[in-house]
Amino acid sequence: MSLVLQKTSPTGTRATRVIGVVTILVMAWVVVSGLIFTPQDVVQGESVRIMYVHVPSAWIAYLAFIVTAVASAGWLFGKKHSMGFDRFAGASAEVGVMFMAITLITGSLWGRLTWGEFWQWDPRLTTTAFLFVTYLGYLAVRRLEGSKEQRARRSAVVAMLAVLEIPLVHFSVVLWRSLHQGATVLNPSGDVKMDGLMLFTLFSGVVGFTLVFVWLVLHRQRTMLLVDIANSQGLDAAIATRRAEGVAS
Amino acid sequence: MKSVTKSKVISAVLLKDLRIELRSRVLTNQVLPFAGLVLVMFAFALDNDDVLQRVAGGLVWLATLFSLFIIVQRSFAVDTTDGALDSLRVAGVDLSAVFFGKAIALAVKLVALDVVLVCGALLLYRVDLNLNGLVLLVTCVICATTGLGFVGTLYGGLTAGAKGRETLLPLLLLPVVAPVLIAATRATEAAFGSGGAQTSEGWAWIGLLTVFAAVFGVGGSLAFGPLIDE
Amino acid sequence: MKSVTKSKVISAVLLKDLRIELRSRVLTNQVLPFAGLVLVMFAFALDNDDVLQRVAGGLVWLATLFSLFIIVQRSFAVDTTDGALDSLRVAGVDLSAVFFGKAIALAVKLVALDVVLVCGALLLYRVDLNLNGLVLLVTCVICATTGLGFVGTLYGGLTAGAKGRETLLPLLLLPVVAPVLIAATRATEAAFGSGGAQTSEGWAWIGLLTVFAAVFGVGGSLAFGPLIDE
Amino acid sequence: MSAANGVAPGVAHSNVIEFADVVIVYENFPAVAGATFSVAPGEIVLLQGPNGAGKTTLLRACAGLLPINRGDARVLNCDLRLDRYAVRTKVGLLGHANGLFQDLTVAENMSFWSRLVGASAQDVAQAMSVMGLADRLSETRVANLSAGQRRRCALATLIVRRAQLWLLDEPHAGLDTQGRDELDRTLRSAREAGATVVFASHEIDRAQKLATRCLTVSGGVVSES
Amino acid sequence: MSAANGVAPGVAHSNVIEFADVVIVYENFPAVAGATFSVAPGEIVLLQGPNGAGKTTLLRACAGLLPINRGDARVLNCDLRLDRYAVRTKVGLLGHANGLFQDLTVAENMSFWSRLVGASAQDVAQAMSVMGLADRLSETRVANLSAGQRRRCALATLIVRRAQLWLLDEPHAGLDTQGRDELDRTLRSAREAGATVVFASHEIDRAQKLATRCLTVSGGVVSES
Ligand code: HEM
Ligand SMILES: Nc1ncnc2c1ncn2[C@@H]1O[C@H](COP(=O)(O)OP(=O)(O)OP(=O)(O)O)[C@@H](O)[C@H]1O
Ligand SMILES: Nc1ncnc2c1ncn2[C@@H]1O[C@H](COP(=O)(O)OP(=O)(O)OP(=O)(O)O)[C@@H](O)[C@H]1O
Ligand SMILES: [Mg+2]
Ligand SMILES: [Mg+2]
Repeated sequence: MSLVLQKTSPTGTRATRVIGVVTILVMAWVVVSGLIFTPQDVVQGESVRIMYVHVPSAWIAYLAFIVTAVASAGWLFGKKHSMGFDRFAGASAEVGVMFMAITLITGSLWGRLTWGEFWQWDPRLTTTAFLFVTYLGYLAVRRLEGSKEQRARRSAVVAMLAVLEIPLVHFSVVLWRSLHQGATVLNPSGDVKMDGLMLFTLFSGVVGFTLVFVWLVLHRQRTMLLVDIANSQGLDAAIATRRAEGVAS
Repeated sequence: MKSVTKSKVISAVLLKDLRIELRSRVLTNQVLPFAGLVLVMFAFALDNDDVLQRVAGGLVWLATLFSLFIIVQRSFAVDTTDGALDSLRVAGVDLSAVFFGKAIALAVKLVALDVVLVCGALLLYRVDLNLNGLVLLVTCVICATTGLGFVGTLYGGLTAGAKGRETLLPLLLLPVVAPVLIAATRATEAAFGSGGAQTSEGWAWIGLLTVFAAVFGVGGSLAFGPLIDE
Repeated sequence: MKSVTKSKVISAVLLKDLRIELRSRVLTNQVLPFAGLVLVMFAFALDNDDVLQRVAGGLVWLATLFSLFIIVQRSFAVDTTDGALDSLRVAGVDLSAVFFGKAIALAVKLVALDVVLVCGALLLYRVDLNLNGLVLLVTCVICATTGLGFVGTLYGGLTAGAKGRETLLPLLLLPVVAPVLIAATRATEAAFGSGGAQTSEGWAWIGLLTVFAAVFGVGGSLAFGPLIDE
Repeated sequence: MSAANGVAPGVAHSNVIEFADVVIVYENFPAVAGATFSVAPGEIVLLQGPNGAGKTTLLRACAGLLPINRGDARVLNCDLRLDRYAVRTKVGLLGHANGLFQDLTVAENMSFWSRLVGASAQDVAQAMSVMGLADRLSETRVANLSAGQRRRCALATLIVRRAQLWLLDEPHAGLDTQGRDELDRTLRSAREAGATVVFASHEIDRAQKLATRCLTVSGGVVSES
Repeated sequence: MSAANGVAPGVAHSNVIEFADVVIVYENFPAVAGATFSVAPGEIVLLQGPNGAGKTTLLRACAGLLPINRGDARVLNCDLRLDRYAVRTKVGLLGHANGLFQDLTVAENMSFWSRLVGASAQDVAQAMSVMGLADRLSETRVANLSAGQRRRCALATLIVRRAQLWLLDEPHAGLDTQGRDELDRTLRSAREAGATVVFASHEIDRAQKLATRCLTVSGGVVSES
């Protein structure tokens, strides 16, 4: 057992190292371009630069939750119920919650600058908060007592239902008249009204955040695997103690 | 053992849940006064017909939501106290049928509650209701309670199995039922004509409620079994 | 058997109730989100700073009241599920000490809840609070929760004894706690300065709350024993 | 054990339990329908009889938990018709339920009940070791115990009470053989210390060996057997 | 009883239960720590052992209620590691709890459970009369039954299941002597009809008479005895 642990103990591989380097490069470009190269907004002034964090983090949170749902489906409907899917689902949800938190924080900072308030009871904001809470609930479900199998089954179901909230968040601006920015980029008609460099920087941000996401998930699911292995080693000792109880009496 | 048809299981579970409610009267003696209080309190606190009419729809559904928590908890407490849920699992019955049975029972209770609440709101808040509005309102109540019945049963099942889980129910249920709350509120406002809303606006919301109910009906019937299995 | 002093019983019961709460986290995981929901939903439903500020005080106490029901029920459910209440009765301990122990535990939980609720209301409803208001508010919370602790424990005991009674709790409790609801709401409104209310007006209501707490403290300590004895 | 646990010398001659034609009604069903029996100090009395005979009802009545609808009932010189409360400081009851708090550990349950009855820490430790609850189990939440372990914990809370009259409802149920032997020993030594024991049981063989006298309950009536 | 209740002829040679080195963990306590045993069709197997040995855990695992953490477990030709659900239509479990609805009467409980498993009205009536629940008791709410009567009701719901594998956790506890005899008769006749029985018990004498084979559980391990 300890052999297995040693062989698998580093959480990085050559691939993750490459991803890490690329991530750093892309993010560096986003920082430089976002803070220096891109112009101010006519209406919003300097505060528009928050967008390069706010919007990608929101989208990558969506992406993370979708990955969670897909991995959950993989576990649930796969013949072998491979635990790898479950670990990916969990890792992706954790990273997604982090990105969602970044969206909420940057959003409220931005709101303070544009609306003068950190928070408004606006549909987009409220639904985003609900999405965040939903995935906190998902993580809580993962922490419930029970076997790995139970954990995987329960959380898979929750994940596949929770992902349905994303369209609600996305279309909330349309469903209710909202203070929040409507779909400027991902709008149905497809014509984007935005300065070319701003748009490029925004998409660089999306690419960079995606890479961050991939890097984090790969490492996180690896640590989860190691925890599982360590737990099963603890179990051997516990089994020995338990058997001794029987011999003693 | 003979195999049992799905509809037989549904009706057995439904009857059982309703009969227990009739015996223990949790809904009438415990939930209703509770929900009624919300309405009365507001009638007192905001002694202003304008505001009251505007919030009437929201209050009805807010009260429904609170009651949902209590009813769901109670509905599963009945099954878990003496290990009946374990027996159900071991009986090898089709758990999706159990899901539908419990969900329908829950929806029936919610409808009963909402009828009282809506009547209360009409009286206390002096809301006018025309025929179009009434049709919209009835549809809204049916769609919304069906959806709530499904989602309440699904998450109730998830949290009923083992210790420590029951405290998760509100956390899980809250964000999920929020859309129902909003949609049902808007539809009810349209039916009440609050703030000059048109009845026609309401029907769009009914669509959302229907989608919600359908999603959780299908999702629940598939997921309930695996979920209550610890 | 040695005789046990009253204070020892009080502290044992108090400790036990609080420890169970810490283990099961019903308050933090179940009641708080529930009460928080009342605040958030209303903020969402009545997106109007004026109205919100006016009802802020009422909402805090309404949420407290709802929570009271749940906490009381839970507090006695813990004692009745495995027959511990019977054991308590047969242990021959001074039941008025049990009453005080449970009532204090209940009040402590309510205070914890109200601190969160008041902070929530301050944030969500953008209420301003000056120092005078704060002193009034703290006094109000202490007096009101003490009173609610006494009356909740008394009626909880009454309804915990035998079957069928538990559904009676809200019915019995509602009219009795109505004065607390009103007095505490008015005092809180005065503290928040809602609708131009003066802080000084609030202190009159505090008097009422104190009388209420005293009456139910004395009444409860006398009546609790006979009541839980079926 | 100290003399305080025994029966005071002055009352040693009168009966510990004295029921005459007692009727106890639930809603409108008379579970006990005219029971007449008495128990002398220092006896270990077995109540045997079919399911639903009224054994549990009789035991709960002796503990002062149920109102007497008719007849005369005296327990430890307290008249149950006049005052069901006075008797409670002197009896210990183990019912079908265990009376434990599921969210607390065994040790916490023990310390709670022992504080209520003023038992010493030493007594608690002894009761727990007698019932095999020391070590790992003492830090386990009651909800995570096996059925028999829970029963042992309930018995331990009873032992620290050192009651004058022990009332036990199927005390052997759920215990393993070793636990049963331990329990029998405990009851016998309680008797030697001056206590009286009344218990209901369906383990007739073991119970008859333990008991000094057997009463048969049937249809709410008690008869000698 | 019809042939459908028995084991199909084709599989009669394979074991009903086949556990190999099974580990079952609660949180992080291995209640079953490497259990190996098998039960052949038509046996009546007794699980005996001290409190906390793991008997209840084993029975619940056989019913497909608990996940298996390690080892191989097959019950009625279903692999519990792959699918814990398939086995459930074929087994009947009586746990420590009764699985009854307190607010319903005995008859209502019976009709609920019998409808779920598709039992006939005649079977129900017979099970109720075997367990002595006909007449007055059938219209009584379960909450108003005595402990033994409740246990009888739980047994009656089990009898109508006519399972291929009966799993009983201390079935004798709470029953009076007559009820125990009746239960033993029922189990023997179920066996004659082709069913297999596994039960845990602390009434060693009676249980050993009933059983065709005894297994001892101790410290989460099973051994022949
Ligand atoms: C706490 C406050 C806020 C939250 C929770 C929030 C949340 C979100 C979310 C979830 C998205 C992704 C929407 C989607 O594509 O489905 C988003 C996008 C966006 N947000 Fe915010 N936001 C907040 C405040 C703001 C503010 C103050 C502004 C600017 C005035 C803003 C501007 C934008 C823009 C421009 C987009 C991209 C819209 C698109 O093209 O689809 N947000 N926000
Ligand atoms: N939910 C749980 N969580 C943690 N540990 C548990 C749980 N349930 C049981 N245990 C532990 O597992 C062990 C086996 O329990 P089990 O109920 O199987 O015993 P048993 O043989 O049925 O005992 P008994 O004769 O007392 O009924 C016990 O030591 C118990 O403390
Ligand atoms: N709460 C109640 N309401 C109405 N009837 C009751 C109630 N509790 C018990 N009974 C009835 O009273 C009778 C006696 O019950 P009791 O519990 O005293 O029996 P018991 O001798 O202890 O039986 P067992 O051996 O099954 O424990 C039973 O017939 C039962 O149906
Ligand atoms: Mg009994
Ligand atoms: Mg057991």
